[in-house]
Amino acid sequence: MTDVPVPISWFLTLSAILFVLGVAGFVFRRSVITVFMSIELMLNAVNLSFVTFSYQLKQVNGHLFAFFVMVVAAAEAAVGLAIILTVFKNRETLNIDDVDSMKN
Amino acid sequence: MDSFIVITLIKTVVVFAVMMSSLLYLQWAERKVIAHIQVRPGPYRVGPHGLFQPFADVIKLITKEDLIPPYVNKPLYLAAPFIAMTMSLISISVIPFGPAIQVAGYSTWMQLTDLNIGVLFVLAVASMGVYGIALAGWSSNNKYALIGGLRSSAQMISYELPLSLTIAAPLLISNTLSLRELVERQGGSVASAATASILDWNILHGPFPQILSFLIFLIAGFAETNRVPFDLPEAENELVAGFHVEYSSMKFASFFMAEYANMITVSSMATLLFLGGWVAPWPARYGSSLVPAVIFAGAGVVALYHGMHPGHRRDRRTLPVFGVAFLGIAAFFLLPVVQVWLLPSFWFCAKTGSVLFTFMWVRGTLPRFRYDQLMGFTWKFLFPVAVVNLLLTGFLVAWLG
Amino acid sequence: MQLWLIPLLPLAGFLINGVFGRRFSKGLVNSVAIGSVALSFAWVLKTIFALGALAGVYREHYFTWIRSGVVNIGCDFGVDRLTIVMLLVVTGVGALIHIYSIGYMAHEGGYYRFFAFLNLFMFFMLVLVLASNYLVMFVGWEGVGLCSYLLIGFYFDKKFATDAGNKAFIVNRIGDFGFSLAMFYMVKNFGSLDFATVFKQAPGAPEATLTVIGLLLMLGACGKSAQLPLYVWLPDAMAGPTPVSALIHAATMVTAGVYMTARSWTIYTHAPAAMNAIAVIGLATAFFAATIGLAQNDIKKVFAYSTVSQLGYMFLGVGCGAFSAGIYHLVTHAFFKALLFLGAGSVIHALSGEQDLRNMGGLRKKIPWTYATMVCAAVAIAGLPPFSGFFSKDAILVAAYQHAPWMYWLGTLTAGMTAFYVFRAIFLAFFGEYRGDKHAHESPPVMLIPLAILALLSLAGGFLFKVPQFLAPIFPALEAPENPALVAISVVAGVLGIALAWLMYGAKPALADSFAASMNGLYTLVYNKYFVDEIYGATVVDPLVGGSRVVLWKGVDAGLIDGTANGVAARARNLGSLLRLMQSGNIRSYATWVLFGSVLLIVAMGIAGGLR
Amino acid sequence: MTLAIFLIFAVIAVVCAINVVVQTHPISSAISLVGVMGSLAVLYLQLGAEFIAAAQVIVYAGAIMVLFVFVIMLLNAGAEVKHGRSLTAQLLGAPLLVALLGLLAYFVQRLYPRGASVLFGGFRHGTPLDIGRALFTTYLLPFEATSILILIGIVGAIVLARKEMD
Repeated sequence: MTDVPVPISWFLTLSAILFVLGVAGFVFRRSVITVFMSIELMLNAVNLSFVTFSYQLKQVNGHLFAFFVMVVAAAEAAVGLAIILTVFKNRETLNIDDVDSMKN
Repeated sequence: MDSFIVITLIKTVVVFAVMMSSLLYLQWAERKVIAHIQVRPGPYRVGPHGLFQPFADVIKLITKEDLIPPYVNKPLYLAAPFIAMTMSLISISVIPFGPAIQVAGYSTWMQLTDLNIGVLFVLAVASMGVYGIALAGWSSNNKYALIGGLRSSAQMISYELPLSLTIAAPLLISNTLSLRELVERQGGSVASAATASILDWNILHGPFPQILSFLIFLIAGFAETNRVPFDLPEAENELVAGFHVEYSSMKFASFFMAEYANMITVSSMATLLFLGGWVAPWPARYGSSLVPAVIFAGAGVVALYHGMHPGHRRDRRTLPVFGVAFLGIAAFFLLPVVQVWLLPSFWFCAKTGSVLFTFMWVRGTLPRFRYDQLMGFTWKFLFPVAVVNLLLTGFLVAWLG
Repeated sequence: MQLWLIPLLPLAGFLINGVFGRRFSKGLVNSVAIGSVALSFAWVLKTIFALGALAGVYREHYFTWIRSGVVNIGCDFGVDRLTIVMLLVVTGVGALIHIYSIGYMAHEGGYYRFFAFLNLFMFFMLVLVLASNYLVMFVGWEGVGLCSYLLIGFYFDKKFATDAGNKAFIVNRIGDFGFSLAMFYMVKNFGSLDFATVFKQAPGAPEATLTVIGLLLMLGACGKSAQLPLYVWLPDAMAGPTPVSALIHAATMVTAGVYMTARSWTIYTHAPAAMNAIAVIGLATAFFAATIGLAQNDIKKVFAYSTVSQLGYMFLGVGCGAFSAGIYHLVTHAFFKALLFLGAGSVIHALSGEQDLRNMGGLRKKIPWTYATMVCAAVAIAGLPPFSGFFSKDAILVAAYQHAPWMYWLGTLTAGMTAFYVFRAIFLAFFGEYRGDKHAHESPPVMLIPLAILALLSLAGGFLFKVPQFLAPIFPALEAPENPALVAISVVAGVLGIALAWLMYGAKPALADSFAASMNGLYTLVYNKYFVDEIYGATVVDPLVGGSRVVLWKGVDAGLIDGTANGVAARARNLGSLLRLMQSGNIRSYATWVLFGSVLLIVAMGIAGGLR
Repeated sequence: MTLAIFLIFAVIAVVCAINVVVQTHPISSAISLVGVMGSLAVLYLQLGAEFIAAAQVIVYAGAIMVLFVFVIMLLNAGAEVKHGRSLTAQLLGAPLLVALLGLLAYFVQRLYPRGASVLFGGFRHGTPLDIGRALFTTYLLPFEATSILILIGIVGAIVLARKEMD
């Protein structure tokens, strides 16, 4: 059985779709945690395009960028979740529309 | 190409069968070992020396009523045990049991597949195993289960760090991520087969023997597999058990099968990382190839002797059978044809088995940790020690290696 | 020879007392303040002896202050004979008054503050005197103004005191304005403010220019030396402590105008018009103030108007070209007027704050020393020979006669009035029977000793210090033939004044009241100082204040400036309230806006990238 | 083969991603997101990014998402409540999303003609060796910077989440 190649544009399109879905999650969801996960989804989509470019350009740099994105995502997740915990502790809500004022 | 697929399928079936049966009998073996530690015969009724006990258990568990509590999150409740099970079984697919062998003219490895990131793969799968526990605890819609799930998953996450760090140290020495190459660097390669000895194993290999690393790995492994002394989920009486308190029958059992599978994984990882995989303790020309035959022969002789003087009535029939079987196996091990591919797997199984025996031994010996002690132990002791060990290793490798 | 040491010693005193004085004991404050002044006095003497027979100008250059374009102004001091006279007066009288202040201020609050300001004043006054160019002089000029403001308002918890301080400061501003204009004009014409340069070029300059400069300088002098029409601040300045009145508002600061005019004699000699103006103003001031002095009941007010009047004399002298005579009178006046004030202070101190002559009387026996010293001062100012006032005043009058006879006659009349009001004060205070209710007690020796010294000086100063001869090398000689007749007339005028005073206030006091009653209108007019303050208030102050309030504040400030600022802010706020609709605080809408922006960005990039 | 695997896992990824968005319960979204990450890891392998694939599973699926699940369990977050309005999001959201997707797809199609294509094994330099070499030579500074960043993240998280010491 011969191996059928996949156009690079498909990978990028997939990445675009995932990204847009992430944005949709961000825009339309009300649960803070879901919104946060949508951000992670966007990051993943970007990573995919990074790796794809890396493949196309036959360079390893894209991988490194993806790696850094992961690291940053890890730190961001730690801090973000801590913030979510604090917000929940203070306001007893996870609805993002209720968290619309600086003051408590 | 087609032969590749066929061989892979065969290997898969074989490995799966071996895995499952070893899972079954690991339970039996554990009960026996603990029984003997506590000076009692242990399973004895079902079959000779309770050899058929595992099947009885399986039948019992399958035929028990499988009840699903109300108000559980059904899909996750059902998915959790299988996630745990799958994640524990997958990692066996990258573990090499022996070198390349010739079967009917086809050359293949005694390994399902070799990834050049095998170690990372195992780590990844192990880390995915957390989901089974967390989801089980959460989806049971029961606060004890929830808290237990939190406890266990936190424990697994925490102990993953020292585990990874201690894995990194021997990798620095062996300078590869592929499990097979890992073993070859420890003397498993064809070239060094003649001279390979215990000194080539990472646990004793220079420039920095990884004994400390090995111990930390074992301890973290205990915690990763929720084993004694870190088996908080089993603490029915003080903590109302753990994440699986709402599970019953086969689902309940699958968690334990996952646990034992993880045990096997950890043991084989320890074997591969530190104990030189299938490499014999000393070169074959000094008679290391005779060791299995001797062992089995000895076992056979002992069995026959006890058959002559039986402690129980049934032993008069069974023990001679065992003795003959053992002697047959000993003779089998002496055949040069089979030695090529049987010896390595023997050594591998022997090492893994000894590590597993350590698991049981510890279980029979040590009491249980308190939770805060458990967490403090990893964060305040294991983690720093592992970091220091890693730094030392890296420094020495860069300096001397 | 370290001229800078002279002013810097008082400055050091000021700094020490000003910073640490609050924690110092009174003794320490005294030693610091008086020590610094005494030291600088000593240094002045040393300098004088070191300079020996000083014919020209000795100058010291310290550093270049301003260099811009043609203007190159250095901070440098200079000493010539005129300076020496001023230095002696300032430091000597200053030291005496410092000592006197120990006793006078003993029971006052803000002790260290008083002495610190006094030292600061000494510093600025010495800078003014030592300055060798107009700008440094102006520094001292402004500085003494500041100190005078600070010291007039020394009792800052009393409204009239602070008002008086503000009045002095504001009125002086007018004069300083003239001074600065004069300096600009000098820079414009001479390209320098240095005395030497200016005076070297002055003869060659067109007379109009010199006249303008002279008049402007005169305006400054009028402000500082309380001449018409800017004299109004000086009487009110008596709100300050009496030593301040003596030192600043009688002896030293107010004479700065005279000093400056004399210093600029080169300019004036080439601008006769300006000189005439000075002479007229001086004479007018002298006469005018004397008339007011006739009817004052506050002892310090009397001497204040007397000061104005005497300053007018000095201006008359300077204006008549008798610069040396002006300076001569300056010196003697410093002696006897300081003495008068200090004596008045002693009286006030004795009566613990009483200043109204009508509540005094018969103090001759209660405070004999004060009485004696004040009589000395009185005879000196009355111009009786052979006391100091006689010499200087007659020198001026003679010069005035040279200039214009009518000036002489008016001056003589003024001299008579001077004698009258001074002795009126003496008789009211020390003769007759005591009309007050307070217990009178003699002042402590620390106050009496300066009084005694000043008394000696005012008696003998005339023939002790031959100022005109000393200053002869500097100023152009004024050929004034000795004219015994003129001298005799002026002396007679003084005697008449004294006699009249004795008649009206010593012998039969009732006469004064009937006299005042008979010419009621005139008396009221004089008593109320010709309503000058009221006139100024009506003509200058009120329009200014009103105009400021209506036009500048309401109109320009509130309307224009604030209007503009607030208008801008309001526009911004309106715009912001539009944009605020986006800032709903709702994270999802923010995200939507970000999305919007990114879509725009992608489109833009696509277009830029040429993707159609 | 490559195409088949790509299609399978692409479909899985998209479906899981849609699930992330539409699921009302956070934990379902989390699990779906794990699915997305897993399938993306497979695609990374296809693209020859072995290390990144492993890191994806270990870091993202194994650590970050576990953290999410952890927090969800900790807060015992239920299905999200529907109240709360964002008119902007309601009105502009959908069309903007469609526009964004359309634009991206359009540009991708324009920029990448059929010629360029992915074949498994077409790129073999994604091994840990290459990554490590680049990481510790070319990208050393960013690497150290990220380590500092993580340290700061740890401290920040602890400070934020610790219970008030009073």
